[in-house]
Amino acid sequence: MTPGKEIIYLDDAATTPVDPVVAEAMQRCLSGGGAFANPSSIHIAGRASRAQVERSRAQVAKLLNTAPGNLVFTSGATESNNLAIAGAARFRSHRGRHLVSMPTEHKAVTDCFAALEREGFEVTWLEPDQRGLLPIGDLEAAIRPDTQLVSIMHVNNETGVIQDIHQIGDACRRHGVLFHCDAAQSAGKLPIDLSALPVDLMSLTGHKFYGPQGIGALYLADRPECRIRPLFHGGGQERRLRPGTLPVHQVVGLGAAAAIAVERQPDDLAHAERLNARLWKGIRDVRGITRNGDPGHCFPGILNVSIDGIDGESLMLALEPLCVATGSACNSQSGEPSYVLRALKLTDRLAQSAIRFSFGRFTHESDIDAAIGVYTGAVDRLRSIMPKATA
Amino acid sequence: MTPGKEIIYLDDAATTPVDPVVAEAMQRCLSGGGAFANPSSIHIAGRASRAQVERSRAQVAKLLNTAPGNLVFTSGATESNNLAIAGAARFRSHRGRHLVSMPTEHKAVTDCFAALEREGFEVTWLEPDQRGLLPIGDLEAAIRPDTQLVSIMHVNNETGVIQDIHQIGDACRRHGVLFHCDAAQSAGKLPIDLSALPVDLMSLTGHKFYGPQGIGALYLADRPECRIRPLFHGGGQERRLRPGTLPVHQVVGLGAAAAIAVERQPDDLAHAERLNARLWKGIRDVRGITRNGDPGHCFPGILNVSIDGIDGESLMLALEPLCVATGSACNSQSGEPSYVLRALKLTDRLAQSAIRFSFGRFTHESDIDAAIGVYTGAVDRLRSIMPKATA
Amino acid sequence: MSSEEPYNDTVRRHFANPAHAGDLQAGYPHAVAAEVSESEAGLRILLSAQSDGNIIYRLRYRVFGCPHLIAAAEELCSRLEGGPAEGLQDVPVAQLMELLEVPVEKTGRLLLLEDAANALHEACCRLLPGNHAGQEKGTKLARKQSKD
Amino acid sequence: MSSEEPYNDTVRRHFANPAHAGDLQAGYPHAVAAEVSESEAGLRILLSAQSDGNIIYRLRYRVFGCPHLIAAAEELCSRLEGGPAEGLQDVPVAQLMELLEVPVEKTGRLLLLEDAANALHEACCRLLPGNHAGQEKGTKLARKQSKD
Ligand SMILES: Cc1ncc(COP(=O)(O)O)c(C=O)c1O
Ligand SMILES: Cc1ncc(COP(=O)(O)O)c(C=O)c1O
Repeated sequence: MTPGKEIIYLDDAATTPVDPVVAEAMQRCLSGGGAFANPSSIHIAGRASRAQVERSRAQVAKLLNTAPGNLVFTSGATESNNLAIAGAARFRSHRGRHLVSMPTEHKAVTDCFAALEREGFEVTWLEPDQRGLLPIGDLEAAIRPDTQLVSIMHVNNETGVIQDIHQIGDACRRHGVLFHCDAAQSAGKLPIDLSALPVDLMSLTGHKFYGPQGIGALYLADRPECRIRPLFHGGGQERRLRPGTLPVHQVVGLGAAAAIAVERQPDDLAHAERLNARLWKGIRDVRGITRNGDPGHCFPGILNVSIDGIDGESLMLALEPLCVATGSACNSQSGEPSYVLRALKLTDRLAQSAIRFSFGRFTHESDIDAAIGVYTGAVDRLRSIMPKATA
Repeated sequence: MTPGKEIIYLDDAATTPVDPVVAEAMQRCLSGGGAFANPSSIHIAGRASRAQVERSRAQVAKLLNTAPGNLVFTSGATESNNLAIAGAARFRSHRGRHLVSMPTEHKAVTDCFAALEREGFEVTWLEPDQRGLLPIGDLEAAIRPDTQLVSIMHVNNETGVIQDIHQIGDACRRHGVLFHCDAAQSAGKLPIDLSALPVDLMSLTGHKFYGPQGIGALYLADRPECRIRPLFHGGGQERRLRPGTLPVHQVVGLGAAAAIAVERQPDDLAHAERLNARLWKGIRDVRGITRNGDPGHCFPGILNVSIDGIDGESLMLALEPLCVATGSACNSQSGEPSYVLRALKLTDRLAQSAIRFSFGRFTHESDIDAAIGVYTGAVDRLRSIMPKATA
Repeated sequence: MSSEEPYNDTVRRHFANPAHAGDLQAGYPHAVAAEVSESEAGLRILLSAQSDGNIIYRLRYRVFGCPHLIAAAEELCSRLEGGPAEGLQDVPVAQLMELLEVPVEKTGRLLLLEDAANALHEACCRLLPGNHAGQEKGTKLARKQSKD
Repeated sequence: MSSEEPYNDTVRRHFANPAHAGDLQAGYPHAVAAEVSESEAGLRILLSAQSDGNIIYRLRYRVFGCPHLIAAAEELCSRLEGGPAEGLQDVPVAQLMELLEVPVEKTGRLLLLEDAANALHEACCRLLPGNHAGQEKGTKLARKQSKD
């Protein structure tokens, strides 16, 4: 880190800081006398670890209002998405090989589908409307007799656009098609009631809601249809769907994060709304700025803006020590304009200037104010370097 | 945990306690101001995380005497084994579909091969000799023109038997076949020099050498042959071989564990030898006891013994609060006699009575002495309950 | 108690304090015994009693087997000791399974205990006045082998 | 500096303090300018100088582009200002790439800067006594469009 510069962290959509209560629960596992034993061991220490694991499973289940037995721990949403999508597609391949998704999904979904295409599956990619939403009629039209699975995310990681997963799930149920939902950006942040939602498979990851990185879960509805093939094999852990020694401190961290989210989710959301309004108020008068994603359908923890005639890469450097994302954190090393923004009909030129501000429980209003200052200052400074006609 | 009983933990082969220095390094990441950002983010905080990740990679590389670029982080040895074996087999399937392994491998290997058999690969299972070792002539005889991969573990998790991986690797190189080695039980505990070893792929996991659970690595030799298919997709992390947000605290913990192992490995090994001798001295006179695995070819951190005419399950309960394993921790919930021990020609009756004591850096001689007392006492007590002629 | 605990408190108590473990063979007057075994898991159960054929004055077991089986034998012996010999004919298998939370896959083990008790009952009956056998020798041993 | 840092210290210094950013257009005597652009990434470079055709008294740039390109323009201007106009013909592209650790995939951007400098050189030449153009108007703007 550049010494002497205090960072301003507004990149919660890439990863959130770990809640201190979560960190403490994890530390208890890791330190002498904690639950460190292998939860598969049948001795006393192993059973103590197992009890912690099952307590955490119940905590995550409570967050989603489902039964603990419907959850399988994974290493994160990338793995959960792949396990759900490839797992269901391969398990059901003898019935049909048609799948449906959107190009605006996270790479962990689109790349998984791309790999399935190479395996001989056929994928229909549905485009969002200009607001970023899936037109439900397009979905119904895309479903065929051989369609097996639809995968649509809950909250988009770049724009914050919220899909109507209840409506999508209803359509899938009507057509007898499985519905997987990548809820990496919404779990723990928006209310999710799996007892009421027609969702068959749902992915989540700890590090997007103040839990640890490297641990996530896959929800599988308790329906005979929701059977999947594992991605890998060995040991009998997690109903054989996800073998490997369960990392107790990680699972405990995820459980603690879920327990906190159960309590704090409404307040966190209200807080995000206030921060979002404050940030937009502070930057909306910047010449040429536009907001990406329909504010009426967006998760307020994300604010994505573009400015016509600003180079995105230079903007990122000029913003230091403000930590924000250009496009998705997961794309950020590729340097290509975001597919998600292009799907919203932004020009490449606008898309490449996009900045995603994201924030949450641990963001202070002073962080927002500082970010406003840094952002408007950076835009001014870059404009002073650019040829006049461009800006 | 049963209150009032102080556990005696002799189950390091299932999972080791986390070294306090490792726990502290992890805690620094998890707490305010630590490296918590997404290492894929290009902002300052992301780059600080990335620097930590690469530092850890260099630490693990140093432990194995290889280049950091040859290592890919995974969620543990189960995943590393599957990534190596299924990844190489699938990548090379157009050249041939014959694979070679042993039934005494860990389930993460045997189950992976079993899944590949269902995919149409053919696996030759080589039996060990009575000492648990792979007869090298059998390996050479098994390799065919269409053989693509041989997978043999370094140290067996139940008996501690050490295979001669140098000799095995030489044979594989001679025949132009890839060699994968599951080093989950040896990495950080026995010297491993990948610059000198003819190994193409090697799996390791943090929680077997005082690092965290849920993080491991796969080594891929820098040879054109060592190309593999990923198990899942999304994001470009880890050379696209293992996508998903890198869990910084976990990677840092693995790196710290590796750095400590570089320093302490010889002392740890000498310590294990002393403990092993002490334990065997204390129990060798128990009537009917036999040692499983040739002591001349075993890792001293594991001592596996059987007693003719003792019920293994009752023994486990009688041993409380001593934490040891019956067979592999990973099999311990199945209740079946260990395949590894049966391959050593033990009768089912002997195999089911087997107890694996395993210990290491944090085991005190007083733990060993306490274990001797508990073990001999438990055997006596069970014998007093059993019909006389049995024992 | 977490569902992860393989043994409930009753099993643990009996296993820790197997008060009726032992046998009443050679040297005990009016002693009878019955032994059953199962070869696959190597289970063995030896029940022995001091009885006049009507009342079981003392009842002991020896078991080679798992904690559930040991606890079941202990529970059975403590229940039947001092009671009528017919008790041996009526082993409350289902009740024991419930009390001790025996996993269903171990049902066969409790049925083996039932076999042993039944065999012991037969041996007891032979102690009745009409049945002269077993009066001379201290112990009669009924043997049975099962495969279940 | 870790290999993870996208910009080295020189790039950061120039970016933070772009001393030669600006232009010398309308109003400046003896000013010439050249602009090049590339449509794919939307890059634009405008170089302007005060010169008598032999010496570049002042040299300024405006850039729409990434930090490497801005730093390269800054470095170039600070090197050539006060020197002979021929310097514009000899942009040390390889040296700049090395000094600023420009990723190879950005080579085209530095070649665009070279184009701009060459175009500016031509404009400067027109300021020489033999070349009457450019004496009356304050600025001559050479435009070039590239696609690389
Ligand atoms: C929508 C979405 N899905 C999946 C992922 C992948 O999650 P993870 O990094 O935990 O694998 C992310 C974030 O990285 C995300 O934002
Ligand atoms: C030899 C061996 N291989 C693989 C594994 C699996 O490692 P992990 O639990 O980290 O996935 C283990 C231990 O569990 C092991 O002992």
